[in-house]
Amino acid sequence: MPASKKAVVDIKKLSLTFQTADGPVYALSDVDLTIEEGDFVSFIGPSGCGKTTLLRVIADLEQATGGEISINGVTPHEAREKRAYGYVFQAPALLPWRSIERNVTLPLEIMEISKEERVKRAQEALKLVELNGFEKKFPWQLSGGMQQRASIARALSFDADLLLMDEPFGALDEIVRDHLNEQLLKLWARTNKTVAFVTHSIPEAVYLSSKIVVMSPRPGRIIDVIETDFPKDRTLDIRETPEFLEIAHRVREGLRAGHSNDE
Amino acid sequence: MPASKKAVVDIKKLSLTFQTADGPVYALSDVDLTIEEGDFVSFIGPSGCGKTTLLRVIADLEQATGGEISINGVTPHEAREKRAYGYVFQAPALLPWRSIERNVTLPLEIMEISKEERVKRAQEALKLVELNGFEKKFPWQLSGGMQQRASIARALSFDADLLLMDEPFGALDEIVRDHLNEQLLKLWARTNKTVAFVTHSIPEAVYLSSKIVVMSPRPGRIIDVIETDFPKDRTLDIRETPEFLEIAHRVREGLRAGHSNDE
Amino acid sequence: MTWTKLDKFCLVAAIAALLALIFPLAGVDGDTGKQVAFVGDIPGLAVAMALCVIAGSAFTWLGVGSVTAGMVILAIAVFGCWQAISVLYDYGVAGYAGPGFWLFIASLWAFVWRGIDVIANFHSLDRTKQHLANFVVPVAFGVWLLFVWEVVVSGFGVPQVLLPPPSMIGERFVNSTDILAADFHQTFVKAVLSGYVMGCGSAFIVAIAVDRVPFLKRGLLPLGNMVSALPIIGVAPIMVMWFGFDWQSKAAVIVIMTFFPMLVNTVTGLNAAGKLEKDLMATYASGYWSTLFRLRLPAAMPFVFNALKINSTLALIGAIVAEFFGTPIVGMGFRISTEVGRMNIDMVWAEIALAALAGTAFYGAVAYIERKATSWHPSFRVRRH
Amino acid sequence: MTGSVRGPSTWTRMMSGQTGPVCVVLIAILVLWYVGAVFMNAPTQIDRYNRADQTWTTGQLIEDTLAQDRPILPAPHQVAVEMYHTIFAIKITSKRSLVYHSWVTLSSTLLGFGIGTLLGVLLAVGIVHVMTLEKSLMPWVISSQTIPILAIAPMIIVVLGAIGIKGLVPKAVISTYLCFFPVTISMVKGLRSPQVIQLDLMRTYNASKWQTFWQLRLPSAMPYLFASLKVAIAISLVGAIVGELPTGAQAGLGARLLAGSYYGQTIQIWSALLTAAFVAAILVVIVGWCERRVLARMGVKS
Amino acid sequence: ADEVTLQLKWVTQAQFAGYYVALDKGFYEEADLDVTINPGGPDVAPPQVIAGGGADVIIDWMPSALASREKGVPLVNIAQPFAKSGMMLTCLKETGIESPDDFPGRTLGVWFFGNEYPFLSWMSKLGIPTDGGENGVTVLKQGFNVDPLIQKQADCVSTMTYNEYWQVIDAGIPADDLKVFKYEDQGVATLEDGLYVLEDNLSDPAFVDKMSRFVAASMKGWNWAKENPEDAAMIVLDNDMTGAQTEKHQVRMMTEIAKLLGDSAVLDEAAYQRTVDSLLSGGSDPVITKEPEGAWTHAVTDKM
Ligand SMILES: Nc1ncnc2c1ncn2[C@@H]1O[C@H](COP(=O)(O)OP(=O)(O)OP(=O)(O)O)[C@@H](O)[C@H]1O
Ligand SMILES: Nc1ncnc2c1ncn2[C@@H]1O[C@H](COP(=O)(O)OP(=O)(O)OP(=O)(O)O)[C@@H](O)[C@H]1O
Ligand SMILES: Cc1ncc(C[n+]2csc(CCO)c2C)c(N)n1
Ligand SMILES: [Mg+2]
Ligand SMILES: [Mg+2]
Repeated sequence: MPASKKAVVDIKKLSLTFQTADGPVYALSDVDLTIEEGDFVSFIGPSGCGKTTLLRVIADLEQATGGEISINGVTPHEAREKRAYGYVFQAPALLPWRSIERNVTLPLEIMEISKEERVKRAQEALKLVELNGFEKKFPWQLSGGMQQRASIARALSFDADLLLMDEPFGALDEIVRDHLNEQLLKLWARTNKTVAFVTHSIPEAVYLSSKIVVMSPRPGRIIDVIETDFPKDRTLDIRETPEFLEIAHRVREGLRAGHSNDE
Repeated sequence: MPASKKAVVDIKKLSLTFQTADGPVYALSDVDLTIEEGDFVSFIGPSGCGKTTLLRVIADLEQATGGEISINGVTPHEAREKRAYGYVFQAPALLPWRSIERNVTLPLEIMEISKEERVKRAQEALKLVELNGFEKKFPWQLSGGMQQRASIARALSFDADLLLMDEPFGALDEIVRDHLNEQLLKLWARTNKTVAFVTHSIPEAVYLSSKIVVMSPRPGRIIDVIETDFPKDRTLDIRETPEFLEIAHRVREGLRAGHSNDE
Repeated sequence: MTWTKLDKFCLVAAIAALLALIFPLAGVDGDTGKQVAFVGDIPGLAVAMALCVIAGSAFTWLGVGSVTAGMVILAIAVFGCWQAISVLYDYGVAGYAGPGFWLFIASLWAFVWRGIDVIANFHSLDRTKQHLANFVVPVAFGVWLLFVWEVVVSGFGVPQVLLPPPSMIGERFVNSTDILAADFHQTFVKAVLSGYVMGCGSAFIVAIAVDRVPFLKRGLLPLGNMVSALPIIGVAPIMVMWFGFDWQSKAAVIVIMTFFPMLVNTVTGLNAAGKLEKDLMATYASGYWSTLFRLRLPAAMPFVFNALKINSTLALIGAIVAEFFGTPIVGMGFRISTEVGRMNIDMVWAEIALAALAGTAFYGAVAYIERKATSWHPSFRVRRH
Repeated sequence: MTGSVRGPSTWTRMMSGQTGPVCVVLIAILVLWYVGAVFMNAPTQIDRYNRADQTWTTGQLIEDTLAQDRPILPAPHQVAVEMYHTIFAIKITSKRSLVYHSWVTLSSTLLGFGIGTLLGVLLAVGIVHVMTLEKSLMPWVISSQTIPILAIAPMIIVVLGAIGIKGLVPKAVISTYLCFFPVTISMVKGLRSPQVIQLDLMRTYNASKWQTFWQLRLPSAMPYLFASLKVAIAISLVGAIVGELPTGAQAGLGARLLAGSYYGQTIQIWSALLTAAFVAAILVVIVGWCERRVLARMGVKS
Repeated sequence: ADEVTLQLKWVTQAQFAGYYVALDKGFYEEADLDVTINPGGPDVAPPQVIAGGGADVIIDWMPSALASREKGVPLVNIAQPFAKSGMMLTCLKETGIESPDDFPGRTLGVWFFGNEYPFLSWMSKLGIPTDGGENGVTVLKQGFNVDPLIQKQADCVSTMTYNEYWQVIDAGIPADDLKVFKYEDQGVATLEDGLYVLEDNLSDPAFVDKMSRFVAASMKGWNWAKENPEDAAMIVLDNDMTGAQTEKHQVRMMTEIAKLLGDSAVLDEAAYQRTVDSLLSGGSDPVITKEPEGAWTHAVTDKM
């Protein structure tokens, strides 16, 4: 990688321990990672290994108990205040008193964007996740997958340079998922956004990423970082290439190693 | 299939319409389906097509607005009263004030099973989903995938003959998922349970099922029912067989047809 | 047909009515030494009792399935009530009611309960019908309570200075509308409304201030508990001393009474937003006020409305009680406290009835707004089961 | 020497706890109170000077306004002295002791609170489970609270007295009447607060109403219950005091209040009032402590 | 011993010293009576208590008792220990009120709860409307104390010679600065503290006998109290459960009460008639609408 590229996320020896009633839980330990501008980084690892926690540290929702972290050269706190990123949570987290459309326009309202602009952008984002026609429904009237898509639309609606996505497509069927994968890739290619993406699907990770981070469980550590060389405007076809299968294999091996580690 | 087999779920011309403030939503229409004893039926279909709704009708959590349905020859209501099934929801639905262990023992408590027995069964179930060691934690101290696994353990802890599972493995990584797939298959082979299983993963559907039901969206209809002939004690290897790939292909085509239908 | 399938309420009604025919209707007159009245002499009552026996046994077997059946039962009950009243007043049983009479009332009770039960469980997609049913139930129940009150008071011959019968209160109510209107204006329009708005409003603002400044939260909240516990009886004379005899002192009492429930509920509500939702707002670097208005206040609404509802009843009580401690010579509390001394207990109850009407309407208005404003809350979700 | 080093840390520790802020707010209130006392009592004091044809200075005025016999607003130290006398300096069995009167009031408060809470919860349970009760009873529960208690308290006492119930119980009945209501309203809300999916879960187990109640509805309602209990206990104290008036106000804080106000002894009113407030505050603190214990056992994140 | 429950009109104070003395000195016991004294208060309506069966005999003012009788509580006066009225209207001199002619346009504090009747009949006799108009008076429902006068919220307040008047004095307003109108002097006095029972009971000779013993013992108490005001005040203080009364005040009250007591407990028919006439003369809104019948009896006092 050319050294000229700007580091968006820079993590050094990061560790995080939760204090619980029955002793500490070591969620992250000694994590070193650099995410550069325009990177698409996937995090993959067994359930409970600390992926969400890592994303939350980047988003300044959790305080690391050791090590260093900087976002765009500043602390996560400052970055958050600058609204440097959009975050898709693992659960939809829609506000029950707002209709779908008003859930999507929520961040725009907070950022004080004009009414027409808000509605326009919400329309676009909802269309992208194929939820047009559901603007006026309330969250509890939607299926699980639809709720998750609404929350993706919400994160996309304001145009952050850094996207943090925690298993955004977990509750979606393969077709929609493929469709959204493609859309996300297009968006990434077009806008040079930086994406940090948690997934459990190995093909998805390989297909989308420029960098795959494989993690092992408790205490969460990075056991492998795999860079891929597919062009930004890749298509679904690459999934048949030997290169793809090879990387997928390497990821699977890493995961398996992490798991056996666990026992 | 031999005609002698008992029909566990028998659905005829079932339809369901939700009345919402801005007009009716046709969630299910003209669904015909028979699930026989010992069947493992997967439901697959685009997000929002009515899979959850169908499962809820079977579980007597939703009333059909048309058609007929019987479970073990009686109405869903009576079946529920006999505690005929275990249900895994799409969201974990753990009670926040109970520890993980006590969440798992909840149904056992309700069914008035003795204390030691409860703890024993909870231990077994938690072990099955690899959550031993987390008994005393509260739900918010667990990662998303771990919560989902706890909810699976809860449904397995009492030994219902019919299992209704709504995307139980959606939030899990591939390794754990494979592991749980295997465990579920073993359980099924051993106990001759009947399983209705919603998933978004085509390989998972094909690998697990004796019957795959492909649905199309609004109004949810069944567009294909595919029977597979793999033995009950199948292993992960079958995923390489041409038969497997062929079925997967057929499912994917069905899904795609359903989606284009949608536009 | 099994025993459990029998309609127990109708069974009770039938048995009670049958016994009512057997037991003596009325007691013995102290002066004449004779029984006051016999069922046999009163054809209307005899018919009503017989009807109760017949309908009771019929419906015990048939069950009360439909709304029509419920209506039939209620109609019989209404006829019975009418006969009971007429026996009391036209046949001189008032003050001398015997076991037969009370058994008959018990029979009617079972009927009414069963009838209301059927209508309460009535579901219809037709909105007007549903609304009608929802309206009829509490009204029927209330009318029944009034009937029981009337019958008990005159049946036992309770002295009117202890508890007048509703009929007398109603008469007084209708004949004193001008006094009632003046009192209502003084107490409700002037004192209650202003005190309520000031009390709830200031508590809401303080709650937000307290929430904003943790120092205040730790310093003020424990003391807030104490203010709320200041008994109105003690506060009212002081407020009269400070703010004079007119409505201002009543409003001040209301402010003190309503302040704490609102404060506690709002502060609790402001912390009711889920962790995930708070994180979401944090990712938008949403400022304090933005989070307050977009997340925390909406999430607090159920709690805020809870306080508004409790306060709507407290406010009226507060104003009336405060008027016991000095007022100009108008106002609901003034009237109540003077008319007790004058033994015009019917006027007292007319005022109490007015207070109940006004308070219930006030509460209903707040509850209506709550329903509109927090329709998303699970407690308002259409219940399908 | 060392004190100056340790000073700030004790200070910050105090300020981050509850004691510090409470003290600061208390001091602020005291200052306001003194200023208020001077201003409210000044007119009568000036009147008195004029009547005695006395010349006066501001300093003297302030001094005298804070030392009146029957001030409009007694100064804090006057109340404090009175409270000290009536609480600590007198045998607690004496009828001049506020401890004795507090105890009289407290006993009916607690009895009323106990019965009221029970009644409130039972009503809420009925309303949540029985449609007929919800539709017929709920509006009347609400109406019942719009009846001015002070107006019917004498009738309750007379009627109960007529059937031979006297002493503690009639007062507790009035407490009950006032305090069951917030409990009912909050509990109805709380018992209905479980998420739809959680109710569905219980349904899949075919849990009985009773089981759903114990395992789901009641735990979900706990925050609502405690919020209302804090209000209810304060209200039931008020109820007990109200109940003391129509019994001839023989003993209890209500009797002190009344006697004080009957003789225009503001200092006595205020000390009874503050004692009542202290008692209530302690009760609320106890409820709050129970709340924390219960919620901690329920694993709620602090 | 025969049980008797006495319901007082007001809280425990020297106004009722005779009864407490009789209890304390064992006069009731001597008469073979077991007497319970229930204090009253601002919320206690003695007629209601006796109608509800909470008392055998009550102390009430005659206007209130007669009004209750019209409302269906058949009260009968069996004895009248107080011969004179202690009621008065106390005004601040500085307001310039010299005589009742100065009342129009003023604000007057009045006790209600059945105690307003004497005031109302006085005003109707003077022809002054009480609706707050230009040439009428504005009436305030006065609380339990004299604060409205001290704080100048009212120009005059109602006081009793034995109680509230001294509170005004204690508040630092010398008697010279006050102008008082005694109801006795204005010729509108009505009978105060009398003993009343329910009419039905009087047909029972045993009850009449019990009451005559009770009245006799009570009068013995009153005579003792008249002679020993200090000791009587202490007895009252001992019986005050609130612990709020002061010795100074009660002794003074006892002395004033002594001036109101009659020579015997026998109701003076002339005084009764004066009260009734005054109550009937209320213009458009008289306190009682017709001449009461059987509202008093000498049966009890005759048997003493
Ligand atoms: N608030 C907390 N308190 C205590 N322990 C916590 C807390 N949050 C997370 N943990 C623990 O930290 C570990 C990492 O959790 P995390 O949510 O980051 O996992 P994850 O990798 O996102 O898993 P999944 O794929 O299942 O979502 C888990 O073992 C979990 O139990
Ligand atoms: N309570 C409700 N009120 C109104 N509409 C509803 C309700 N529940 C579900 N729907 C609608 O019914 C349709 C089917 O929903 P369902 O939850 O069954 O989908 P699903 O197949 O489970 O989707 P997913 O895979 O995303 O979970 C959706 O269009 C949804 O909007
Ligand atoms: C609320 C109220 N205020 C005044 C009185 C009048 N009153 C009747 S007896 C008595 C004793 C005199 O000290 C007084 C003042 C009352 N009954 N109730
Ligand atoms: Mg996670
Ligand atoms: Mg679903």
